[in-house]
Amino acid sequence: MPDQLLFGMEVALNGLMAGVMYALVALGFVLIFKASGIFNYAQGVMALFAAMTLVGIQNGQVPFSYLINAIFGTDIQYFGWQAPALLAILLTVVVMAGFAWLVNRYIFSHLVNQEPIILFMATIGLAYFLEGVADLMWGSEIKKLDVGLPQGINDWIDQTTFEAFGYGFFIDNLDIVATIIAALLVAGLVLFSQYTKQGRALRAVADDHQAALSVGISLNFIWVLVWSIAGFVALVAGIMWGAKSGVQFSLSLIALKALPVLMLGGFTSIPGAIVGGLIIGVGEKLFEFLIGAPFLGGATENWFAYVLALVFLVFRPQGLFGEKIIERV
Amino acid sequence: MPDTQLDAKPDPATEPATEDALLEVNNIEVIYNHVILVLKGVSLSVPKGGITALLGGNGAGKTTTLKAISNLLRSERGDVTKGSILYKGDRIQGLSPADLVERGVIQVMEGRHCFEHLTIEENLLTGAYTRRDGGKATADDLEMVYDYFPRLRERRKSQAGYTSGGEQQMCAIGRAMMARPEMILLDEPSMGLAPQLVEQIFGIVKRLNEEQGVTFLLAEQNTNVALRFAHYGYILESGRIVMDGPAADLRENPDVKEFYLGMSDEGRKSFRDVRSYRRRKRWLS
Amino acid sequence: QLVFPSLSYRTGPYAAGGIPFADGYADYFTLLNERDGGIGGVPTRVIECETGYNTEKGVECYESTKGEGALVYQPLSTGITYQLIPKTAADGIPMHTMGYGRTSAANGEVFNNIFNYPANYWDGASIAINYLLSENDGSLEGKKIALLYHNSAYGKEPIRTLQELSVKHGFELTELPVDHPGQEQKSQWLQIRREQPDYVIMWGWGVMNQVAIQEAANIRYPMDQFIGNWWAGSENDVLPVGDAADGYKALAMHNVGTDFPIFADLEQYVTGAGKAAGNGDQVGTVLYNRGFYAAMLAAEAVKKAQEIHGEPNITPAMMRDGMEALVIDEALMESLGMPNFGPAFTVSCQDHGGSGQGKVQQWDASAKEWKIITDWIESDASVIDPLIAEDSAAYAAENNVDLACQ
Amino acid sequence: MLDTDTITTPDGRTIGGTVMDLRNITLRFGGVEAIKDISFDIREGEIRAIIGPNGAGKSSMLNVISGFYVPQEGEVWYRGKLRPKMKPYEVAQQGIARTFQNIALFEGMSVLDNVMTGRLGHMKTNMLSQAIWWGRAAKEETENRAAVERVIDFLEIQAIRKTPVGRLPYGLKKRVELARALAAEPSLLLLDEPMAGMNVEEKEDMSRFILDVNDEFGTTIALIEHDMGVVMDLSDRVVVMDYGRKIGDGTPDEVRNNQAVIDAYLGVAHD
Amino acid sequence: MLYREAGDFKTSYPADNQTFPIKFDRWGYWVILAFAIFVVPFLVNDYWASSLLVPFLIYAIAALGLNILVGYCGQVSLGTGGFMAVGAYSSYKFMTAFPWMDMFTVTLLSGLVTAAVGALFGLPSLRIKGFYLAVATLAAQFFLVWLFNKVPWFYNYSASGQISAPERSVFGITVTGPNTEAWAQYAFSLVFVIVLAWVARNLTRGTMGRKWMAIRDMDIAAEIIGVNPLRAKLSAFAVSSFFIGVSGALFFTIYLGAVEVGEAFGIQKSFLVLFMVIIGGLGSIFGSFAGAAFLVLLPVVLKLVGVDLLGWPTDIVAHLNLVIVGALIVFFLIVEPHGLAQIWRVTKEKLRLWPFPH
Ligand SMILES: Nc1ncnc2c1ncn2[C@@H]1O[C@H](COP(=O)(O)OP(=O)(O)OP(=O)(O)O)[C@@H](O)[C@H]1O
Ligand SMILES: Nc1ncnc2c1ncn2[C@@H]1O[C@H](COP(=O)(O)OP(=O)(O)OP(=O)(O)O)[C@@H](O)[C@H]1O
Ligand SMILES: [Mg+2]
Ligand SMILES: [Mg+2]
Repeated sequence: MPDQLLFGMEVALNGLMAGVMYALVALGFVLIFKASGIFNYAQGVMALFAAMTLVGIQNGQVPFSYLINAIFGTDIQYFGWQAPALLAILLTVVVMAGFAWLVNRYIFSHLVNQEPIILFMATIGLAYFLEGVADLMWGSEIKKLDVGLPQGINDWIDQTTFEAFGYGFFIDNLDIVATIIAALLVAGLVLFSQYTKQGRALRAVADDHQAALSVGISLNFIWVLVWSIAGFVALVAGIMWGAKSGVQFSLSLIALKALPVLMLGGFTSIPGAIVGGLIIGVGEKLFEFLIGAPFLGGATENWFAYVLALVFLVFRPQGLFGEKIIERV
Repeated sequence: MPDTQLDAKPDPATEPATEDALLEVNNIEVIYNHVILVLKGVSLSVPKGGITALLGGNGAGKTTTLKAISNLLRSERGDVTKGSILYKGDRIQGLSPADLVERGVIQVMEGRHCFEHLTIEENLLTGAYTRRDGGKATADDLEMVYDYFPRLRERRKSQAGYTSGGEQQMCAIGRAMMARPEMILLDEPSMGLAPQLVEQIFGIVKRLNEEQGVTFLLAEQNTNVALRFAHYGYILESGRIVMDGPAADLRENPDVKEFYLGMSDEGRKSFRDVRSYRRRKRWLS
Repeated sequence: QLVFPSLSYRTGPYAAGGIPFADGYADYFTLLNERDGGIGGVPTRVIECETGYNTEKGVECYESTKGEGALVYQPLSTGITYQLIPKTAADGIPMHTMGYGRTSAANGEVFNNIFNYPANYWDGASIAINYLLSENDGSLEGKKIALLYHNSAYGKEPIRTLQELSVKHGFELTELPVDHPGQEQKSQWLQIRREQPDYVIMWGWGVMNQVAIQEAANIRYPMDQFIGNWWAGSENDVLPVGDAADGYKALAMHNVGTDFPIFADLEQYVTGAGKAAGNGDQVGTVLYNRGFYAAMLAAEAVKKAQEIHGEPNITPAMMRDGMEALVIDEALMESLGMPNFGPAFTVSCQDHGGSGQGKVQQWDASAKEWKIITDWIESDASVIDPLIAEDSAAYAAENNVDLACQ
Repeated sequence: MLDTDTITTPDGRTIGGTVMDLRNITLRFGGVEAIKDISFDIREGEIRAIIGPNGAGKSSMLNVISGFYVPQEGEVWYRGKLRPKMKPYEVAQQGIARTFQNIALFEGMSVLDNVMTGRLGHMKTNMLSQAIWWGRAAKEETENRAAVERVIDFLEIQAIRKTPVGRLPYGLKKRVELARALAAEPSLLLLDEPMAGMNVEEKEDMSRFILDVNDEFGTTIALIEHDMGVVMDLSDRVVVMDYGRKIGDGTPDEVRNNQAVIDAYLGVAHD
Repeated sequence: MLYREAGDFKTSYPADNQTFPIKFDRWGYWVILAFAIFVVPFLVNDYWASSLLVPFLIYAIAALGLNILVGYCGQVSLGTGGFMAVGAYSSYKFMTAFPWMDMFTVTLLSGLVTAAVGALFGLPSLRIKGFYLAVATLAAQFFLVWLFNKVPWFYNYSASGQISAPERSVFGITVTGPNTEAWAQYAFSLVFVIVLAWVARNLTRGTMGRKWMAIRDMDIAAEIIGVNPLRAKLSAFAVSSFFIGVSGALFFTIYLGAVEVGEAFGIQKSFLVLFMVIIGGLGSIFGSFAGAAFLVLLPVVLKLVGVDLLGWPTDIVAHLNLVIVGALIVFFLIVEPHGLAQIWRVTKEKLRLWPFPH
């Protein structure tokens, strides 16, 4: 049935777009993993925190106002100004860099040379902490995020495909924007990590903290740098997802959508995050379209993404583009 | 006793800095994990432009001493609890290893520690991380390292994790050379190297020392070679310095001869003929 | 003191819904204390306990508050409700699950101390269909209706009812589950776009709602053919979507806005006096009013209990009797300063489900407010009652429940 | 055909027939040919040294013997039988134990536990019995503990029995590794640079242990070592490798005077 | 001077091998055990049982199980929630299909079913390692939850997909259902905890445990010295899942009495148990208990202090709770990366040396 084919194409295209959205989150994980071997559980919460901060700054919200009011019996909530989107984004980037500095100073500089699982644990602690702070700082109600990104069906594609196939494809404008931004981010990050001295240092650190120290690489510098970049990536992801669903707690759960992407693409590969995202996006959407919804009662995407990644891993245990796991004695 | 607090200008009255001592370790104590006392008051001084050897059996504390100097100890949950370490008269205990490299002190760690996932060449290039003298100089030095270790040139595109033990050792030493340091702390450079290469490496050490004035502090089990190339030696046992002296003197010391050089009065014994396991060292009695 | 535990959630994934409800619930009792000195002269006390919508914390909250003389529980979570049904039965404390929880608890013979008046999920499903029937001149024959639901116990509740109704009215039902939390609904909405159902009914909660409304706007699905249940019809769900949400409809089990005399009192005694719960900025929102309404029903039940037992300091058991004898009519609501706030209904030993009526509200994006667009709509008892009987009988059999009301 | 005759070494020791025969082994990693068509054998009860410059393929050879690398070409004959494709643990169960060049101890466990892992092949109680720690399991544990204690005594590491191996200095780790291999009571013991990082005194001790194992239990030993003194003194026969090729094979004296070996490896003739 | 091994000589290998080599510890252990068995049941009320003790005990079992897998065998798993669900749903099916079956049997059978499922999902561990494996186990987590949500047979076709535990008893004492006495709930869980902790201890100190630890510390070396990695890993998955299955069953039958799979056994549960294991200490039985206690009790204590004592608004307390728990996790890690168990060990080591510092 040609209709079915067209629908399938539309689903696949949207899958690609969804994949890009997942990849945006996965990128943050990759960066930090690449630079320190830390599996950063807090990445999702960082996205939430960044988005909340952005909205808070835009709306001129007083940080910790609720706490302050509860303690001092005051009634303050807003500064009374509205910051333009771009300025707010810049300020948020600064906040995220500050956050990176704090994280390094108070957590990871004390945990040099520890096993990966312990570093992972520390990020869990960080996630708890940040989640609490984010809520205390900006409140846990839903916030609308508006930085002027277009949303909704892209008419041009709808028209063109309608004329060509007799069925107009749906592509969300927001997804198109996300794709462009993701492409830029990935290109930049790839250049950075492959062709700069810092990029090489980053990979060295991930391999062996102590040896990196011994050749004079400053872990503090590398980590602050990388966490800042990861914070920036988190902000981008937060903006994209926040525009879709408003800014609230669940934003932190997008991390779960990024994990299969991460594992498929390889924990250490920036292009892997994109390719993995695309494969996962298309895979899960097509599966839902062809098998999930008609035969299994739907809502299969969550587990299917993981199963798909698992299947890939059985053949390539380091993911598609991950660094080969060195097995030697 | 002075504490570990960082203060740049030591009190000259209590800590006399020898004119030509590049590095001075004064009576340090090291504790791991807050409980395990490993170094019990180690003092040594490394003259500028010299090769100083640190000798001693397994677990004597050689590695620990070197790590205390290069400040890598912190990342092993070890602490210098007493004493001071001076480099060019400055206290360096509070500095990060990276700062030290910038100041010209670099350590080649025991057990190679190459970056597994990086290629040999990338490994060498990370050695030049702190350098600011441009790509040309780095490229030249890379060539120099390859000239010293032709084997590395052959394997330059291989991931370090997949090279043989000896190749990794060369890589680690080459990497440190890339930093153009003033002082290299070498931890067991000969370990796992073929005899020819051991000679070569010490030859390189000597050349670097003579031609470029690099100062060396090397911890070494291969006493024979070490004492041949070093100017001065310290012998460390269970966290204490038990003997020190110019290398030539140490070579003649009967104990050193027996325990470290494997010579008895009749010349070298065969490993087959060693019969008793436990002998007493005179300095312990 | 009359103790009313409030198992609230001001944190976690559903905080946005939990906050206004908890505020409204607390503010009503504060109002009673401030204005009337309590109920029947006995001051009230609300013990708030944070559950984060998490069943384990729910249990902890229940256990830690039940000893304080708790009169009635209002857990605001279907999961916690299921948890507490056997526990409250054993402890003899009534529970009020207003428009959520276990639907068959409407059968008071089996669920003797669980109350879910004024309406339950199955009523909701039926109300939605009845509304659509009225829109389509009484016939849905051949129409396509999609149900977009939260893939959990809560979201699955209306399925049986809608299936029965689809047989009865001849419409075609498509079920579209959305997994928690529901931030990614591309597949579902592409399917809606392909199949172009005439109506989409949504059983959502939390972030799922605004994502769905956003996606509906993205594919230009006509908003007035998109109807949420009463947990998918608050300001939280539509505000983030902005103007595109204009025209979205939702069920309502009570009235919206602050246009009632009682809100003047509230301003005077509570919010104005700085005694409001939370930030105090939720007054008049849909979920605030729901919490407020729930508190009002609880307070009226207390009055009833005091009246029946002639004892101002009532026990949970008396509270249960009060709830079972509750009569809410227009005159009463009028006297409370809440005219036409909710439906009129009476509770009996057999029937804990209330009138089963609801309204339909519609979002006006330019005014940023919900507008009620219908009068009270009845649910289809002929379909629902047998379902309730069946489900409660199964529960009774499984748990050896002795029927009450004999 | 396997050689079952015994031969006598120049210093008067008798060694038995062939235990392991490696025939035309070639091992490649992508483009790198680590071992090129090498054949040699190991005889019952001998100490067989493998020497060669760094990267010659010595460790790879050991890995082939212990089944960790599967050569692309060539055959491994063990005790008269062509060895089929085997997993490393199956090879270990045939009585081949080894130590590693880069110490491969179980860092999270105590010395005692590490050495006990050497006995895994000797411990057979099922999981249920272990779970209730009654009868068989407890008894077996005690018996094997006794065997392990003998090895510990033998290697003089009693004092560090309960220390986590992560904390040990390099040389002691090597010794613990040897203990683990010995605990398995292997018939063929493979040692990869057992004396790297030791001073002469410790090398003497280590030599003593190796000779005693060889003498007392008749264990066949294949050993890689860079210290020519040790190799020449201990071994009965020596294989020399360079760039994956075999460039010499014979008694220490033969090898020492082989010009190819001198050029490729020794540099100067060792006396 | 109390805390010494001096004078406490071991004359046989079994004696040297015992769990608590130091007399003082041994005594402490027996006292605590006696207190838990003979005193606590007479003191507990509903609140203590359902809010603190029972969840603590049940999570301790799950943590023990996961610790076997992660701490001893080194296979990081995030499928715990899913496996607990298997335990819970099997116990539900056993209870409803065979109403005569006693609860001990039901719980053990549920554990066995989970063990089988766990071993099945453990298969990829042969190829996949480290964090890749951790993420891969999420496939099990999501798939199992989806399955129990989707297939009505598992929840006996009830309208909403919730399952509720009917009343069952052991030796005439009701242990499930609303009419259970607090002490019965507690005692029933305690029996499992004691037995399983003992089993875990036995397994980890013997051959099995050494195989697991060898795989954990260096799987290649382990294989070369003769450990069959397939059997070691799968046995770890099976044993671990058995524990987790038992805890899942108890979680449903004894503790909550009614569960909905997505809510009770979602991904959060997987993380929670993993946190317990890591905070408590990987590869430590004591650590499993310490971790479970930390994450079950601390939030309650903080809540009590914040809300009941200080009278702060519940939401601020809830947020602060997150902040404090997070900060404490980080703090402990910095003080001692190997968990509460290690802090405890080091303290003891210091105590042994006391009053001489080194
Ligand atoms: N991270 C650590 N934690 C605890 N103890 C340690 C640690 N590192 C080393 N030690 C202990 O410190 C002592 C000295 O070790 P060190 O590595 O300095 O010896 P070494 O002289 O370098 O020996 P080798 O020649 O074997 O390398 C040893 O007894 C060792 O057990
Ligand atoms: N798994 C592998 N993948 C790729 N190359 C490998 C691998 N293992 C070994 N090699 C290469 O094969 C060659 C031989 O290595 P091997 O480790 O056997 O050397 P070796 O003789 O033991 O040297 P050394 O004395 O330095 O330990 C080296 O060049 C090494 O880089
Ligand atoms: Mg050392
Ligand atoms: Mg080698």
